[in-house]
Order: sequence, then C-alpha cells, then structure tokens
Amino acid sequence: MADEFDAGIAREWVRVIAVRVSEQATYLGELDGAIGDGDHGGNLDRGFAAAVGKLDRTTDSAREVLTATGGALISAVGGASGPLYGTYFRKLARALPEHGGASAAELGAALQVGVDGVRALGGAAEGDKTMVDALVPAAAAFAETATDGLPAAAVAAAEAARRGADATVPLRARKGRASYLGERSEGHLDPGAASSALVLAALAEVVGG
Amino acid sequence: MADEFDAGIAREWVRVIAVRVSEQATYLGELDGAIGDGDHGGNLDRGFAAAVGKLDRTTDSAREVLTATGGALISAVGGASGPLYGTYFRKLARALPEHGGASAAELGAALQVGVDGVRALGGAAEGDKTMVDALVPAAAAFAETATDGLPAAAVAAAEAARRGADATVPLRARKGRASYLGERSEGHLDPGAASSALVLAALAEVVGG
Amino acid sequence: MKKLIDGPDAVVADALRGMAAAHPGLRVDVERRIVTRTDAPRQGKVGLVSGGGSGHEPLHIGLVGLGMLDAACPGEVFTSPVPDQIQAATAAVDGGQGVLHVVKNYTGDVLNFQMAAELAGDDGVDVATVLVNDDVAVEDSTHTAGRRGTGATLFVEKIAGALAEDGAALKEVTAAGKEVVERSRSFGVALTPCTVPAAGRPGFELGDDEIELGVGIHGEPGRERGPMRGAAEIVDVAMSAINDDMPLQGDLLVMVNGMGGTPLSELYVVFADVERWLSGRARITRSLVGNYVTSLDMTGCSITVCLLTPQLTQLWDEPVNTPGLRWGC
Amino acid sequence: MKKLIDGPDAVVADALRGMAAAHPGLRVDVERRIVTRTDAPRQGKVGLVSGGGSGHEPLHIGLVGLGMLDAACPGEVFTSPVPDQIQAATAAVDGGQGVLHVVKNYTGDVLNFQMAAELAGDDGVDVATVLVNDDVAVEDSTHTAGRRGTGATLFVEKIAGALAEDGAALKEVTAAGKEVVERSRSFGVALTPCTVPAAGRPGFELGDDEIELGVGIHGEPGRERGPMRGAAEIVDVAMSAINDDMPLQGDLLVMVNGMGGTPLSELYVVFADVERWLSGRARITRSLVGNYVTSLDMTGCSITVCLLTPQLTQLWDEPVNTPGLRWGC
Ligand SMILES: Nc1ncnc2c1ncn2[C@@H]1O[C@H](COP(=O)(O)OP(=O)(O)O)[C@@H](O)[C@H]1O
Ligand SMILES: Nc1ncnc2c1ncn2[C@@H]1O[C@H](COP(=O)(O)OP(=O)(O)O)[C@@H](O)[C@H]1O
Ligand SMILES: [Mg+2]
Ligand SMILES: [Mg+2]
Ligand SMILES: [Mg+2]
Ligand SMILES: [Mg+2]
Repeated sequence: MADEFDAGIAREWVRVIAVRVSEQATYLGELDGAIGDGDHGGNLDRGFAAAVGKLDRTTDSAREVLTATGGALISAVGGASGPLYGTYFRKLARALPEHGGASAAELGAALQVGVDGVRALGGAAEGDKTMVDALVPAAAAFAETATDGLPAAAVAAAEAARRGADATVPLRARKGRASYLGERSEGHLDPGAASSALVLAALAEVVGG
Repeated sequence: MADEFDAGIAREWVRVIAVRVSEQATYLGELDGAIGDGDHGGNLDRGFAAAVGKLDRTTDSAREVLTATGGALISAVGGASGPLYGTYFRKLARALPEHGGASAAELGAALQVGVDGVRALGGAAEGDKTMVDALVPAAAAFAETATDGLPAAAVAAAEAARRGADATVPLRARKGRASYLGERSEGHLDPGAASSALVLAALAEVVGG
Repeated sequence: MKKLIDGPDAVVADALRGMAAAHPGLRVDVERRIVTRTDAPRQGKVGLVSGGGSGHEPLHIGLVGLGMLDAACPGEVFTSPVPDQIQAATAAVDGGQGVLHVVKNYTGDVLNFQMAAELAGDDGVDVATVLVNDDVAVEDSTHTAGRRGTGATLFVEKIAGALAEDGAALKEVTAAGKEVVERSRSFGVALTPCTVPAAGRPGFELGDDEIELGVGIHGEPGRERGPMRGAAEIVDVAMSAINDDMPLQGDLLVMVNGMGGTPLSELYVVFADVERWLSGRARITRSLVGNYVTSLDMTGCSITVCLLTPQLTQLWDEPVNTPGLRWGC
Repeated sequence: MKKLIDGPDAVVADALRGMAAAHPGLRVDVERRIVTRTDAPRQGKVGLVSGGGSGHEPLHIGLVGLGMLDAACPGEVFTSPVPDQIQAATAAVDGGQGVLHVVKNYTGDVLNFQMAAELAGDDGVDVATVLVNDDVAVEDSTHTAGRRGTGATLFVEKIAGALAEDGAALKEVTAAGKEVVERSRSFGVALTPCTVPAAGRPGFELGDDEIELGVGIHGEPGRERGPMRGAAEIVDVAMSAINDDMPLQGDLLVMVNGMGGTPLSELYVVFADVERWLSGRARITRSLVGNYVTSLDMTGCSITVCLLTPQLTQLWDEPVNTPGLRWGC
C-alpha cells in the first residue's frame, strides 16, 4: 500500500503493464483483428518491452521515469497507439513534480493532463470508440477519489476504465482504422480502450489497491 | 461394313475421334495430370474440333481429307501431341493413293508410315511410355490382318493399341513431360497412348468392325 | 503459413539486407530502417520522404531513386514507421530547401509523421506534408478517420519527385503533390486475404465464392462483401465508384495494381476491361499495370485513376530510376 | 477458383487486349496471338522470336522491345504456341539477317518451334535456334526429355537481344545465346500450387507444411517433396544443387524470381540469403529480384545463376525497353 507515487512505483507500473500486455497480447490482437488490423497486441508488447528496457533506474523522479516511458513507446510502436500512449505518458509525466514522487491528488491531475494530450493529438472525443473512452472516466474517477488515498483512487480509476472500455462495445467507431467499418464496427470492444483498462488496472495493482 | 477406306470413311473417322475425344477429355486430362501437365484432353479436344471444322467436304480423296486433318491438328493444338498427331495423319495420308480410297493393305502400310513419322519427329522408341507404344502394335496388327478385310484389320489394330496403351502403366517414361518424374512416372497409364487407343477404336467403329 | 522467410520478426530487416545487396545504387541502413539515395542530401533540391508499414513493396522502399523519393522509412509489416526513424531520414535528405513528407492517411502514419515533422522542425528543417487519401471505398466524413491512402501515393511520389528533381521549391512540390491527390481516386478488390508473417494466419476470411469490394491495402474491409463475378463486372463496380466521386473525363493516368498474389495476365485482363469501361468517356493516355502497392500475398487488384493535366503528364514522363519504377534513363 | 478474368478460355486473348491498350509501343495481334515491336522488321538486324505457354508473364510477351525480343508468341496457358503462329512472327521480324528462335526445352515447344523453323526456312528465312535447358532439378540424361528451360530464358533473351540490337550476325547472336545457356543454371521451389484457369483447380496438392523442391514453371514435380523450412535452408538446397552442377565462381548474374504469388519482400529475403550463401565463393555483380518467369499464382521462387564474362556483363547492361524489363533508356 503506497501513499506516494514515487519513482520506484512508476518503474513498477511500467513493468507490470509490460507483463500484462505481454500476457494479453493475443487477446488485444484479436480485438484489433475484428475491427482493425490485428496488431494492437504486438504493437504494445513491443512498445512496453522497449519501455522496460529504457527505464531510468537511477533517478528518484517519477516524472523522469515516465517521460522515458513515453519516449520509448513513441520510438518503438509505430501504430496509432504509439504516439497516443507515448503522449499520454509524456504529458502526464510533465505534470508531475520535477523531483521525487507525487501525491494522489497530483497524480490525479497528471492523469487528466495525459488524457488531454491524447485528445489533442488524436482529435477523438468521448464516444468515438477509442482509448479515450477508458482514459477519460479513469482520470475523472481518480481525481474524485484522490482524497481517499492512492490505492483507493487507483482502484476507482481502474474500475472506471474497465466500465468505459466495456461501454465501447455498442458504439460506432469515428476515429482510427475501425471507423472505416462504419456500422460494422458496432458490437466490438475497442482494442485501445481495452488496453487502457489494462494500464489502469496495473496502476491499481502496483499501488496495492 | 466397309471394304474400302474412302474419303467418306476418312471424314467419319475424324468426326468420331472428335466425339470420343470430347467425351473422354476429362479422363485424358486426368491421366496427363498425374504424370504431365493435365492438358492432353483439352489439347486434343481443341485439335480435333479444329480438324472437323477443316474437313475437306468436297474431295473424294481420303488422302486429302487426312492431310487437312494433320494440318489442323498442328495449327490448333500446340502441345507435344499436336505436332506428333499432326505428323501421324499427314504422313499416313501421303502414303495413301492420290485419288479415291485405299484398300485394307494400303491403309495398313500407311498406318506404318504414320508411326514412322511420329518416331522420327519425337525420337521416341517403343517402351519409352508414349503414344508410340500404342501406335506401333496397332500398325503391325493392322498389316498382319489386312487380308481379312478392313473391318477385321481395324478391330485387330484397335485391340493391339489398347493392349499397347495398357502396357505403358508399369513403364518409366523416357520422353515428354512425364520423363521429369523418373521412377515416379511408373504405375500410370500414358495419356498419349490412351488417346492413340481411342483413335484406333474410332477407326474400327467407322469401318463397321 | 508458408513463407520464404527466416523468422516472422526478421522479415523487414532481412528484406532490407536483400535490397542492400541487390541495389548498390541505394544506401540501406538496416539498423535504422532507412533507404536513401546514395547522393542524398542533394544541395538545393527539395527532399522527398515517404514511408509506412512494410508489406506494400515496391512501395515505398522500392521507389527511392532519381526522380522519385530521396528516402523511405519502412515500418513493421502493416505498421507505420516511428518518428525518430522519419526524423533521421528527413535530416539525411535535407539539402537546405526543405523536405516533403508523403503520408498515407492512416491514423498511425499521420501521427508518427506529424511527430517526426515537429522533431525535424526543431532541427531547423522546413517540412511540408502531402496527405494521400484516394480510396473512394471509405466514406469521407467528419465521422471517420477519412479516406485511406492507397495507389495514388505512387502517383504523388512520381510527380512530386520529378518536380523536386527539376529544382522546384518546397511550396511548388507540395502543391503539385496535393494537386495529384485532389485529382486521383482508387478502389480495391480482394479475392483472397493476406497473411501477416507475425500473425501466421489470414487477416480475414473470404468464402470460396466471395470477394471483398472496396478493400484497403491491409485487407481492411470495404463497402461490401459480395459474390465472385467476372472481371468486367468487378471493373464496373470499381470504376462506377470512382466515377461517382470524381467524374472521369479528358486524359487519364490509370494504374491497375496487383495486390501481390495475382498474376500479371489477370491484371492485363482487368486493364482491358477498364479501357472498355472508359471508352466514350475519357482517354487513357498514361498507364501502369503491375504490382506496385501490394498487400503481401493478397490476391485481387486496385484501380487508381488520375485526371491528368499537360503539366502532370510531363512530370509523369520525366526520367525515374528506382528498383520499382524506371524509365528515361 | 477465384480469378480476375472474363471466362477461362478468353484469358490469353483478353490479356493481349490489355497489353495492346497499355503499351502503344508494341504491336499486338490479338487474333493471331503475336506481339511485335512496332518498328519490326528492322532491316539489317537479326530478329529475335520467343514464345511458349502463357501464364509465365512477363515472359515472353512482356519482354518484347528495344534490346530484347522482336516478337513473342503466347500459346494457351501452359501450352506451347503453334507452328503457323511462330512462322508468322518469324516472317514479321525478319530484316534479312535471319531470325533466332529462343526455345525452352519442353517437347511441345521444341516440336512446334522446329516445325515453324522448317516452314520459315521454306519461306527463305534463315532461322537458328537456342534451346534453353537450365533447370538442374531435372536429371539430364538420354533417358529423359532433358532439362527444362526456366529462368535462364530471360538471360538469353536479354543478352542475345542486346547483341542483335548492336547489329551482330545471326551466327554470333546464336553463339552468345548458347553461351548464356551453358553458363546458366536454375532451381525452383513451390510453396503452394497454381491453378490453370481452364482447369479451375490447383494442378497438384501440397500439404500445409510441405514444399516441392525442384519444381518446374508449370508446377511439374521436382527432386523431392519435403517439409517446409526457413528461407536460408531452402536457399541452401537450391544453391547446392546449382553449385554441384556448375561450380560457382567469379562474377555472377543472379535472379531471384517470384513464381507469381509471393510478395517482393520475401524475394528480397531470399536474395539476402543467396548473397550470404555465396560469400567467399563468388560475387554477385548483376542481379534481378522480382516476378519475371512466373507460374500463374504459384507461391515460391526460383534462383537462376549465370557465370558472367566481361562481354556478357556488357551486353546485360545495354539498354532495354520492354514492359517487363527496362533500363538505359
Ligand atoms: N484518433 C485517435 N484518438 C485516440 N485513440 C485512437 C485514435 N485512433 C486510434 N486510436 C486507438 O488506437 C487503437 C489502435 O491501436 P493500434 O492497433 O496499435 O494502431 P493501428 O490502428 O495503427 O494499427 C484503437 O483501438 C483506438 O483505441
Ligand atoms: N517425344 C515424344 N514422342 C512421342 N510421343 C510423345 C513424345 N513426347 C510426348 N509424347 C506423347 O504426348 C503426350 C502428351 O501430350 P500433351 O499433354 O498433349 O502435350 P504436352 O506434354 O506438351 O502437354 C504424352 O502422353 C506422350 O504420349
Ligand atoms: Mg492495429
Ligand atoms: Mg500435357
Ligand atoms: Mg497497425
Ligand atoms: Mg502442355
């Protein structure tokens, strides 16, 4: 049970995401195969493996850790999700204190800044059936429950992300590759929203929620 | 029951070959598919259809009828069998009397000349697993029984061709496409030998044997 | 899956090694995945950079050379290249007159090239972008990611490349590229799906008597799945879709492009049908028939049409010397 | 069977119609099935005629033009052309210096060209023949029809074509063609079979994990059927077979040729492996990677190697302008 989101936890977060993504790579690929091109699992697997390799093991700044993670994702992924998740981590990192760790409230604000970065870059709004549909409610839930402490806030965020992801199923995609399908995109879980739920679940896991 | 191989019978021979080849095209193609490239049925179907279209309907010379048939085969087939059957008919035609029909003895000698043409052009000897294995015994049987009359000689030739064709099954091919297969060509009926048996059976049919 | 490869993850690097060995006229950086002309950067010449997922060869790596691209950045199979890679390629071909990025309209390509352009801008390189979105099978609305970039990419690379070779400024080269995009449309058809090496099985399924009309170059589904039919009927669907979107008239550049697994003879059959379809409406004055913008081993074809102008025709005709496209030298 | 055609029996004629529309620089006689250079016959120049079954495009109809063939005669799919057709093509390109027939060693091709040569001889045309038999997968003995003609046909057409373009006499052009045959060897591998349109189903069957080693360009079986393996191992089988038959040394021209259904990227992977296999033994100084001598939609590739001499290299480099092969002009 952590009270502060410090560099060690940030590193652990990235490591756990990498493990979960690798475990779920086939599943994420299948989700993407249904309404995209099937590479989302492979893309994130490659990306987070690179991020683990680029973890700044010396710094005590969570901000530096996650900045490196964002950069690694951008440099290693290539697909739409690379720049988007890369931006998410880089923007949220930049919103963290320059040195040391962050409080729950600070992390909550940072997650919000991360999502704003994703929205600005990709142009997707809520309801467009993208990762935004999981990241937005997650950030909101985290901020709302931040006063209950890091673990509780992370659990709330993870749950919100999961619900947000599940809610993409009936939607018609308006962004990304799935939008080519028009109404045929309905009835499928968005792969990016699914991986976002996984990213937030990993956070809850590492802060001991 | 015909006593003379005249122009009318020659035309009927070509027409019946065309019908039988067309009926057996798939079968001949399958034989060729097993040890060649599968087009023997289509080749002969195209060739004899062209030959029927080129039948000289005005002449009373069997020689002229079959010369045109040979030419049509050469012009329409393309595969190995085109020049070979074309040569067979052209050479045997040239050995027939210039005008009118031929006696059984004359036709027997002509069939022999036809086979010699095939051997000279293709370089195949008996036992090489080709049409030669059917055409050679057929010509020999015809010549031997010519004194019994045209129908009897034609029946003997047809039977000899059939036996000769069947005897190609165990042989290893030494000519044509099947020779690439080496020992894998053993155990298959040679398609050209099979079609030769059909050509001779058609002769027996039209002379009323 | 049966493929002539030495491991599914090594395909891109191994193919680049093969290119390096086969084309001494190209500089191939296998490590960084950049193919450049050996004479790059050419001082005073606008640089042309393109790239995208691998699996569409000869696009883009086979279109580097005189009169066309200065550099290409291949990504993983069907995955866009990354910003660092594009930035490095951009830097490598900047001859002081700026660099044009030719980008196919897919979210991944757009975002990665956009980030690269920002990085290159930070390095002081003047970067412009032409976004190719020629695929009429996709509804073009604010409710989608917009039309996909397919066959017209080759037209843009050839024509902008010729203009850059002639010494035109970045603004002109960009304008010509955009003009080609505006005047070009494509429509694709898949008869059988393709298999990404890393996936090991076909990306989608098609019945024995089914085809995908309006397919993308990654096998993305299109307008409809329908029964198999003759080439002339398929051509009618494709040409009607193109013509409805951009009425065809005057002089045309037409490409009948194979998806990778279709024999050349069939592409010529399709071209004959396209010519018949157009007769009385427009005139094909320039053409390409072959495998240019492929989707691995997919069978099928796409048809791309560009409404020519005298200037575009002239630029099309200028010399080009790349592994995939060559004439005039 | 799903093919982009308008009826299985019309493929050859329809593809020729497409060629006619796409290549105004060629004279295409759809009726008689002859493709000729528009400037034929060229007085004082030896004419080059080749032909064979269709389905191997761009061979031969796509290799007509400056520096290569003067005429090509396509037969039905996988069936040799007929004597009248070859005779007509021969007459059409005879510029008084005689005509060379480039013939692949298949009984059907040999016999039909032989008859055509006799007919042309009767017309007073001096005809010589180069028989191409480069396929080492076939045992070469008096007990077979001899080795099949495959990839080296393109080498012969290019090199003899260049010499003819230079104004050499029939004897010299023929000798150069024969020299190329003597110095060239090929080996092919099929991963999946091809489907002849008229047959409607694959010509042979291969298991999901099986390949045919030493396959011919019509899918004829080769040395052995074996389990699927990596590209480097396949290259080892092919190169060892070639090297056992003709020790490789010095400067080589190497073609890695796709069978029609294999992506270009895989052919480059194979080329990289060939280069690695040769390292320390010989040097690739000229190369071709692509679909040149195909077998409809078959997947797989063939490797063809020619031991170069300075003269052969020079002839290879001379300008060529055909739909399928073009450089130097
Ligand atoms: N414009 C966008 N804004 C936000 N997210 C997007 C956008 N476009 C795509 N995505 C997300 O990216 C996911 C696909 O990622 P991935 O498969 O890795 O990339 P690609 O589509 O390039 O193959 C989608 O499921 C969606 O959640
Ligand atoms: N050199 C030859 N001499 C005699 N007959 C031959 C020779 N080569 C092939 N044949 C015959 O031709 C038949 C094959 O004919 P066909 O399939 O029509 O031609 P292709 O082999 O060109 O496809 C063989 O079954 C064989 O009987
Ligand atoms: Mg994807
Ligand atoms: Mg045959
Ligand atoms: Mg992708
Ligand atoms: Mg044949």
